[in-house]
Amino acid sequence: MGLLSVAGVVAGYSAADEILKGVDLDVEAGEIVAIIGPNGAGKSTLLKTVAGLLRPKAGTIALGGQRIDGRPAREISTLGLAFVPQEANVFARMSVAENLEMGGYVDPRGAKHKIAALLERFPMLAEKRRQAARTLSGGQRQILAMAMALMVEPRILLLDEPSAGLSPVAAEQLFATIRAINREGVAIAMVEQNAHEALAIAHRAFILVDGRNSRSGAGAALAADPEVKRLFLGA
Amino acid sequence: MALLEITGLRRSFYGIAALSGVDLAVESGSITGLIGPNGAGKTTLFNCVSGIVPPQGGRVVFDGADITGWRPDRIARRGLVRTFQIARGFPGLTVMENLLLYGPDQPGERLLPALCRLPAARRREEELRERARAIAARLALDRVLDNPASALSGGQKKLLEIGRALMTEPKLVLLDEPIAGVNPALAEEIGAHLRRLLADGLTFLVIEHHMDMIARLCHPVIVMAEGRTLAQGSFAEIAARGEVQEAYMGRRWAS
Amino acid sequence: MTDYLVAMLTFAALYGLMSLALNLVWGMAGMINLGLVGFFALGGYASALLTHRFGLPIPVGLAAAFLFAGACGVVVALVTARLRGDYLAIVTLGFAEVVRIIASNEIWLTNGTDGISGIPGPLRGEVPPATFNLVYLLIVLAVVAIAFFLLQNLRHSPFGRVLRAIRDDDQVAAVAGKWVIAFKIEAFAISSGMLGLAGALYGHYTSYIAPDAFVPLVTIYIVLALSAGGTGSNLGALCGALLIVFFQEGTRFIAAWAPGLGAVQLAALREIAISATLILILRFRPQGLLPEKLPRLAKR
Amino acid sequence: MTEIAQLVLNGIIAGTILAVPAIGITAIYAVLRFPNFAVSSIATMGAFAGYVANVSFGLPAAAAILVGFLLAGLVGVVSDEIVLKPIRRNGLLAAAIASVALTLALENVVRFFFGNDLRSYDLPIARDWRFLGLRIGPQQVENLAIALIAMAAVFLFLAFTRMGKAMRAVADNPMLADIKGINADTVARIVNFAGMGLAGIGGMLIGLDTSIDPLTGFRAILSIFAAAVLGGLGSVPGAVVGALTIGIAEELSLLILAPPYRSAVGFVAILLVLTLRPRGILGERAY
Repeated sequence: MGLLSVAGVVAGYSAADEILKGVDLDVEAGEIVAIIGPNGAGKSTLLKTVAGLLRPKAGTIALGGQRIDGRPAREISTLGLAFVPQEANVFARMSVAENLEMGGYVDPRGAKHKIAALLERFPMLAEKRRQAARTLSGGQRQILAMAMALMVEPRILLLDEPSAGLSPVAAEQLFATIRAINREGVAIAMVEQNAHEALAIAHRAFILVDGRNSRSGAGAALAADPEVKRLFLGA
Repeated sequence: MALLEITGLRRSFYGIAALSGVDLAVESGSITGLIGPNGAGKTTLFNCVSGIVPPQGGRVVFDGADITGWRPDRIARRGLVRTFQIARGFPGLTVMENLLLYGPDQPGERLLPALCRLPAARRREEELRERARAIAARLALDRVLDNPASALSGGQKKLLEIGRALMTEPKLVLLDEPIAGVNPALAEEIGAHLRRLLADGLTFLVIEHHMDMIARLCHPVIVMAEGRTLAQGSFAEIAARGEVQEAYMGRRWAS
Repeated sequence: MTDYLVAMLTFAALYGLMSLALNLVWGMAGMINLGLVGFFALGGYASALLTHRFGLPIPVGLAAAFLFAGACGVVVALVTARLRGDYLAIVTLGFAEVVRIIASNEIWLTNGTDGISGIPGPLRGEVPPATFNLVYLLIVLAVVAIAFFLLQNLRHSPFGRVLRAIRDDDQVAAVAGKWVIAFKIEAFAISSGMLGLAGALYGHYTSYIAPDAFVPLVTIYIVLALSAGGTGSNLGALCGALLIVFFQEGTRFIAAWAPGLGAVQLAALREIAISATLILILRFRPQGLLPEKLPRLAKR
Repeated sequence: MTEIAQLVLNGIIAGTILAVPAIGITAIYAVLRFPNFAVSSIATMGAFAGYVANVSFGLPAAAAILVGFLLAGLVGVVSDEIVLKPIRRNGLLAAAIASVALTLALENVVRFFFGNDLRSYDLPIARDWRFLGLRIGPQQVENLAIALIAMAAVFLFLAFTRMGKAMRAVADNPMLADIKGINADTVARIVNFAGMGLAGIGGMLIGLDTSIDPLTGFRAILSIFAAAVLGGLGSVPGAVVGALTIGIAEELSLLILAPPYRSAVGFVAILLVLTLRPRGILGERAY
């Protein structure tokens, strides 16, 4: 039994359309899993469904053996699963410190210590702790968004296209941070357009096509597969 | 004389400079790439050139006319049209109406001809409809013409943006990340469309973060950083320059 | 009974004219106008003053009402054209209140809260009242028919398409080469003019206008009519207006099953019923009874 | 000169009172993103609740105001829950329009029970204080103090309490707030309670100065929205600045305009600000 197991999930934004048509996904404790696939395959929808922002119409989602499908996002966020959306993932008009505080809203115990520890870990955030989050650059904002997610000491972090819109330099730094967080034992499931980098750091990867699982396997093996290369790596 | 010539363009928001003196030229018959880190001012540059945000200093000369500070509609009618990074448009209009809307010189858009259904307006409408059908066929949108634009997939919305731009019979198209969030197969297709349109005599200025696309499609490439143009040249030349690597590209593309 | 029906239909037609006007700005161009009654009042006073005080012919009064209210619409639109919907709601609501304050206080011009009485009507006094009412109904119906015909043309014209595009995203409409502000001002001006015309027709019909007739409740009626009929649809606007008048008359019968209530209380109950109906429609059928349809143009 | 000073003093007092409902409406806007016109009749309801507490039960004005706050807050929460919340799903403009209908319905509820007569609070008769040639009534001073206390409470709440920060978080980014475990429904209820409660206080403070009737709130609505728009809808400090500006401008307008035109001053102010500085004096949603 993995840490997160998703089985046969069907979901969509309205009664009529199904974006996910039966998707399986599993993440073991402590690993990095990349989810890649063409546009419209349902990658972001999958993360939103797992995080509880969308209600699955069928299938099961379990976190550490406990069913979480159909429960609202704010409940799921108390169970050790933290979701970082792709856009608008910080409170733009609140200060960096307040953002961290809101990151740990569900469990205010020891928040001061956790904030202090995170500010020590990310000196850039400490420097700007009183500044409004909207004054941060794109890369800094992603770091803040992840730091907010770490406030709940999650077992697993869901990242939706963390490198979208970042310059290659900023993306590189971001992936290094993701790896560092993972080395501390936090499992990571991330959706990425940037398949090169994602496969390079992922232990395993899932490929979604048109709302269904297409391939899965070790990140390096998939990266070397000629068909995957042709489809997703633009080679 | 370049088709688009920008000199010393400046714009700031709430005291923070987004553009601090941009100089840039787009030659007729090119696909010029515009790259740079986030916050370099690329989209602000598009906004200033297309008239959505008035610049606070500098000059924009397009096709021999000084268009600095013009209204966006006037600029569009002169032959400079842009797309948006996140596909925007008219969800409450059909795909066909989206295309027709961009058609220029429609007398039926004036009040009196509209009220009285003048024949001139109807004739023009028929011409535009013909043109819209041709463009839609070219972009594989002909099967969805009567669907509301809100029902299109992400990739189709990107294609519709390009299709609408073509309806204006433009001289220059500013594309803001035309393949962002698009799968590689469709990105390839969009690239092929642009090349064909280039052959038809169009000129493009393209913001893009995908280096593959920039490398294969764009010449020349302009690098922006911190509200200024940093370098210009072929992709290979740009990629070889130390300050560009430092500012933007990182190690992977330097090798 | 016939007299009653004729009167009801006349009011329904006046509401229909206002509802069509609202559909032009709100339904097509997406600009909310919560100050409808202000423009209605401007037209009412303009025509009443010109015909009653200066003895000008009624058609001149009607034309003046259209032009004056339309011109005021241009001014309001000039200020508000760049604003988002919620600000527009506030400004237009305020505009109507200011019109009412002026009408109540500039006694030299409007006779204040006493209002203006003895406004002439076509053939009034020359034919029996029943005939006058019938003739007037026909006049109003003719005006509504012309307005409906022209607005249908507009709705299906490229002009209407631009308005609907502006409703969706005015910045992209500008990039598409449309002078957005000009379109908004034109739509707002025509709509305001139509409201002014409705006000003038109202004054010549009842022969009396006063600030009391121009309360926000009238705006609510019209918004309710259009919401019920179908925002974006001209036919819906007319059907909605008819429904509202029937509904309004229906609520008069509250008195029958609630004896022992005073006049103030009965009036309060009616207004509560009407407000509640609008709320229910916005809640359960926001697209209205006859929703807007998209044109099918792909086939040649 | 003294006349102008007196008008400015009156304007400051009026503006401070105006700031209370303006903060309420701007806070509701910040969280729920639509102008809730129900504020006008809910302010009236607060004034009438205070009236019943004061006249029928003999409570002093300061205690009666608390009753006004609670009733207005309660009506605000319940009416939002039943009427406006479901309509917000159909669009924010639909909710704004529905709130106009709601305010009309609530105004008529007051009219149904109390009729159209003017009513006055039962207040101890006190003589005005004089200093430097200016006059000020003890009741005015009390009103000023109540308004200032209400404002201070709002600021402390937003800046330092967990719920206050959560409220700003929802105003800032509702989707993210949901992910972070902040219950947007709870926040909406609290902001409605507090915001409409403040409107109720405002209605009563306005009534304490003169008298009340079912249109008390409606007559103030232009000034209230003018204050909120002037400061930038959604910005709490902006609402205070806006309210003071409107209060002083309305009083000074008496130098050149007839008294009935006072409420038109707010309208003109809205037009001026929206033309010159569309985001309001302090910019939209500064807090």
